[in-house]
Amino acid sequence: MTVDEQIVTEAPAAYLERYGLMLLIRLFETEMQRLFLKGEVHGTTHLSAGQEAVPVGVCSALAPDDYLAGTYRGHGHALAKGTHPDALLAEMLGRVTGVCGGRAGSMNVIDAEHGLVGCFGIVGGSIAAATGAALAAKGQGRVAVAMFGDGATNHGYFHECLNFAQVLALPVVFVCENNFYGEFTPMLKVTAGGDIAGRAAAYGIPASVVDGNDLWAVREAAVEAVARARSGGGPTLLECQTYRHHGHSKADPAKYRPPEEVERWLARDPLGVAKARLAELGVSEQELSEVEETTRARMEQAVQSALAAAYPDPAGETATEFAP
Amino acid sequence: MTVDEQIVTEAPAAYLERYGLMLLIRLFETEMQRLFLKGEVHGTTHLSAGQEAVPVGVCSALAPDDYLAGTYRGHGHALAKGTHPDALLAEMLGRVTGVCGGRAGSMNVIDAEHGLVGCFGIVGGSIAAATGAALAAKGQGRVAVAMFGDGATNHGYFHECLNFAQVLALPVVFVCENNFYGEFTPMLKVTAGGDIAGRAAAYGIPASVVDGNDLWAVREAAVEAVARARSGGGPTLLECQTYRHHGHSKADPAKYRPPEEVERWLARDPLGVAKARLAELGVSEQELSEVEETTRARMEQAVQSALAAAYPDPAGETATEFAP
Amino acid sequence: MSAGAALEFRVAIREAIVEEMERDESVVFFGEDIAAEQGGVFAVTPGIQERFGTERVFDTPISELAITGAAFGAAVTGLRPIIEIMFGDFMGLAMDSLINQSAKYWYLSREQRSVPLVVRSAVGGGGRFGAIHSQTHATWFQGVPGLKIAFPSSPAEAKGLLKAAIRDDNPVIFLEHKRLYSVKAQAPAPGEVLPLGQARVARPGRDLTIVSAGKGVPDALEAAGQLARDDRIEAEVIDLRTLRPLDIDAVLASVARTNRMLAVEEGPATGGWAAGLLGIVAEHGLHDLDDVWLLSTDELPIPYSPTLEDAFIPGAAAIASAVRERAGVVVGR
Amino acid sequence: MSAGAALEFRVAIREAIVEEMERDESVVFFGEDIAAEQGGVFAVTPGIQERFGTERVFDTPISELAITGAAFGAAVTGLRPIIEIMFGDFMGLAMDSLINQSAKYWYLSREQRSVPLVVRSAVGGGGRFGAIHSQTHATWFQGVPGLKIAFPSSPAEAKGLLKAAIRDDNPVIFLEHKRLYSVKAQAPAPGEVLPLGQARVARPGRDLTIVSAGKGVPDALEAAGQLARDDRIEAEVIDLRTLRPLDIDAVLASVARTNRMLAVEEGPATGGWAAGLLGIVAEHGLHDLDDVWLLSTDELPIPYSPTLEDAFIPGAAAIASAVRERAGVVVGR
Ligand SMILES: Cc1ncc(C[n+]2csc(CCOP(=O)(O)OP(=O)(O)O)c2C)c(N)n1
Ligand SMILES: Cc1ncc(C[n+]2csc(CCOP(=O)(O)OP(=O)(O)O)c2C)c(N)n1
Ligand SMILES: [Mg+2]
Ligand SMILES: [Mg+2]
Repeated sequence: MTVDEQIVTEAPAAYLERYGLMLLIRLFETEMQRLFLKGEVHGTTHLSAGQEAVPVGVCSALAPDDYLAGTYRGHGHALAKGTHPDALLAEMLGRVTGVCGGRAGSMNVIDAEHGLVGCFGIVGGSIAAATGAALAAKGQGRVAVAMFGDGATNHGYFHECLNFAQVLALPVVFVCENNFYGEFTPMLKVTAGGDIAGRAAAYGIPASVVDGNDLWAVREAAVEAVARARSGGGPTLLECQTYRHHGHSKADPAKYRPPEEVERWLARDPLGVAKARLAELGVSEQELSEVEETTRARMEQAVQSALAAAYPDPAGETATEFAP
Repeated sequence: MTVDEQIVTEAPAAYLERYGLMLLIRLFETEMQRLFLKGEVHGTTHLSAGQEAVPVGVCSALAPDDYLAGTYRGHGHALAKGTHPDALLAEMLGRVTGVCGGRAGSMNVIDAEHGLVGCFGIVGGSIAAATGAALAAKGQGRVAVAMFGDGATNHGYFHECLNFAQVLALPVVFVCENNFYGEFTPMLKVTAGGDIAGRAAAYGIPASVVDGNDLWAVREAAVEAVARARSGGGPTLLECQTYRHHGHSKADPAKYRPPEEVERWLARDPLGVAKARLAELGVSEQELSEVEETTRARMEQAVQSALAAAYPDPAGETATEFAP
Repeated sequence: MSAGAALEFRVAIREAIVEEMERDESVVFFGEDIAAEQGGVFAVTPGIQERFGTERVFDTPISELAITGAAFGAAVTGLRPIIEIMFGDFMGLAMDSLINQSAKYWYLSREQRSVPLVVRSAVGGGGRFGAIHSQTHATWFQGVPGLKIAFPSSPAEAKGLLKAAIRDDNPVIFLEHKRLYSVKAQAPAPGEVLPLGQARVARPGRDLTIVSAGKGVPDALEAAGQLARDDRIEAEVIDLRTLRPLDIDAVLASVARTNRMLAVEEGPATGGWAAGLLGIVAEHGLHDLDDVWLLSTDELPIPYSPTLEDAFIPGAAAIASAVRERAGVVVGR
Repeated sequence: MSAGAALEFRVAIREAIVEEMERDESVVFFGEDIAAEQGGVFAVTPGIQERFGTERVFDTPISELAITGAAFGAAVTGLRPIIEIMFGDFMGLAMDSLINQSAKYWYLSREQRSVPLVVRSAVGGGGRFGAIHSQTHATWFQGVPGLKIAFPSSPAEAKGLLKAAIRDDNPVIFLEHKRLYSVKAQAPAPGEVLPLGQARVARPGRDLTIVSAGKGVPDALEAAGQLARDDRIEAEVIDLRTLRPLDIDAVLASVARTNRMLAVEEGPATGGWAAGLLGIVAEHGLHDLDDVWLLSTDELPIPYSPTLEDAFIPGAAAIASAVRERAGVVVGR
């Protein structure tokens, strides 16, 4: 079966489930914002609302034991890879039931059980982590994926790792979530050449520009790239164009973005795009609302359980500097 | 006058002088090797014999107060930019009359008076130094040049600085001396895509592949690139293909290079290429030998004066950690 | 410090940059998102680009190697760059050019050129930013000859030290503790420039010497106040101001009076500046010493969760009780 | 150390790698020019690729960020990488992933995964390599919790410590002093693995304690021999072996016997490990101490010229005279 056939012959139910996952991410981000304002989320946090189709589409192409390295804007990365929303939210709230016991927080989540190598707070760090995971993955029949932003493509990590991965023909997929801003700075202002996918040519790596707000498009590109990686064909770069609905982090009202631009992107909300497509595929209103209801309930349950959990007791912590 | 006209209408005498400079570099490297074996040069040293046309051609396109950042394989870079052979050789021998008083040695020569920002021992360091010098040069009507090897194009410094320079439209020329090896490792083995000039496209930077053993070709490309930089047109990448006659450093017999390859390149020795061309241009045997004689004498004088100089006296050193 | 209106720490930084850019045309300022309307993620530098234009103040790509390397190259060819490496935690990425180019140039060139360069970063924990946005990079660089490291403790100190750093002809690593940004306190006298490499007695006292830097100084002062009030212990507080060069003489002079010294560092004891300071003090002043000790953090990364982070970082209460426990009986009255 | 044939330091390193690669399939080895026929610029690892194949041993591009980052990623997903960052001076380029990824993973992940990783580099001066190929990067990393730092002093120590480092489940920075590579000395007992974090008494003595690591240890031993012979001073020499964790107990135990301590570091006093060691010893053992001091380098980059470099680096003669000058009258007989 070719990649196209795989995508096309898949039952709509699979996409309905993925839509549910996208919605879960959206609801998670909404809760994060609400809880931040309530003082329950600490420090800072980077929301990915608007970008959900990318991690969900990419992870839909992965096996559970494939590896993913995400970023500080990583709630969607973790949820899409299989991290339990309860454990993720508890981590954000600094609770002892968090996936890292509250030690890591929003920017540094690690969930090895679900193949989440980590979320990395250093721009470009995820690229290196996935490149390394691909070294191990090669002998394990697995694939590693790096998620990173447009801003990261100007970083030394990007260049060195793409070259390194191609030279060694590593099973890795480089997924750029191009949301057209790095913090407050427009991508075009700091990205010479203005073309992210085009940079792959420097390394002889195949690349494509993907509609990052279209779950189907992302999945299709990812399935192809993952198949190439798994079969020894080496790395691929996917530039998934998308948009964040919120500012860069909690403190940023994102006033630097032209209102028309924001509106244009809001009109192509990945959830709306997916809903319309599901309808076209014959998924009923009722099927949709059922999934939405389940997802809402799941999120509600995550909030309750995270809020009910205790903070870690410093006196009871048994942390050691070194592994034995 | 266009660049081509400038090149073509220039009197052969100017090229004869440049030939003399190339020969000076060659003789310098020969002396370095001899003196190394005699124990007068310490630690290690990286010879540039075979690559002389690149720095000479490039620096012929620069004004004396333009900036050059070279590498640990930098004797040719320094001499081409105007460093006195006596002061350079004395530095190599660790003598107090060295251009840095013997403190810097072969890999770290600095000669600010002649616009040599420095020779940098970290691969890629010269790229950053020239990019920074270009920031200052912009307001001074000057141009900055970075010299670096093929191996350096896999480094984060290369990527970050080319992007940075293009974004800011800096007056800088990036000159890659592609000698097809980084230490003992063939360039193609570690350079994905296999094409160095081609990497410039990732940044929208104009680039060309240049015959680095042909002084005329290098000069022509450099004149054009320098003119672009000086007139606000931003950076250029020149890939000058050349070959080192010796191993990577003093300890390396370079057995990893196929003999046919070595022979092919030796047959295109840049000195031989230049000599033949000068003859074509009507320069007489006698004119050539005169220049050769003068150059030999100049080098001989450098050796004598460097060997006669004292070593720095640690007790007499007045070094301070900080500038006042 | 003369009297003046209350000055916010972040504004003190901004004023220092603005004043020095006005004073000297060769001062330029660049970094990630520093020129954008917000003026950086801690809103320290809004309005500076508007004032000095895009040639002198500009945003860069996310490229710590290029930023630091370019700053070096510019500094040795006529400019005086101030750069921001947003969080101190990112300084590993910026290290190579600083240690192998900037720090060594003055010496290696046999004084042909100096390297007037300032690298500002936000450092320190307590902000719930987690392990990779809370470190203090001072100790990574403290052993590198040719670098200066300044770590101000108040708005007035920040302004005076940053002005000095910008005027200094050497590369200066400038640490801004993120929990100081919103502190408001007395402004310095107009035009005041503080010396780099000279510690100050932030509070005189006869019973012991508490040495710290950055956020540790206000914490130590608060602790000293508590100790004076509750325990009748008079602690002298020394603000190091720079961690390189270290003003050992000032510390030795204090210890010669008090005979006891506590060094407070927001960082681990092993490889920290505080232990090194104790060592050099012991080398030169052993016979003045009745006791020396450290208050530092666990040998672990900085945790995110509020309960863990609060327990992790030594604040005023921890300093006061460290003094009480180890020296209370001996020096208390 | 049991008897055995003479072993060259570089061969000791090679043997450790080979033996551990044979013992454990998950050990891989990569870096710049390490697999090429020469086996790296110091000819340490020739033949290893031939033996274990190109999947487990390979040359990389000149990409310190990628090498270190990839080693981290591989280490947390099932491999046990040994990487070479050729010269310690280049470790600034490799720092970010080591401190922000490898060092913190065990803690941040709440012990989900450890990071079995070794980073080998050639360090130290005396080879006429100049300021940017002669540094010792230990102090840049010493303050980073989660990293171990090993610094062997002899062929046998190198082999035993490197085997331990490869078996260790934590990231270990491994320093190879370039002036030790050609040293030949007794081989260790077959299969010997030395503990990380445990100093050793390299020479017992009652009059003072000299603490060092790496090349400083043979220098201190030579100095101790001279002092015993010429001055009847019996110095105890402690080989720290690891600079993180620091075996303070071993040093304190020695100092409790000798009451005097000299720490010898090939690096500057400010921000160095030796000063920090003195500080921690002073904190815990002040009342055992009659004297403590440092022998370190000038606060300058390492010079190239032979006359300057020889004067710069503290060798056996400098150690012996440092002891004579400061302690000769007191402890000499
Ligand atoms: C090496 C590094 N430099 C700077 C930062 C600060 N920072 C965090 S996110 C960010 C913008 C990243 O932009 P992009 O890669 O486009 O990702 P996005 O946030 O848009 O998802 C910056 C500069 C960082 N975390 N790491
Ligand atoms: C960052 C860094 N990594 C590694 C080295 C060691 N090294 C010195 S020269 C060299 C090869 C460089 O190759 P290339 O860039 O092609 O320049 P060439 O020596 O061929 O002129 C290497 C790996 C270094 N000096 N700096
Ligand atoms: Mg972005
Ligand atoms: Mg080369």
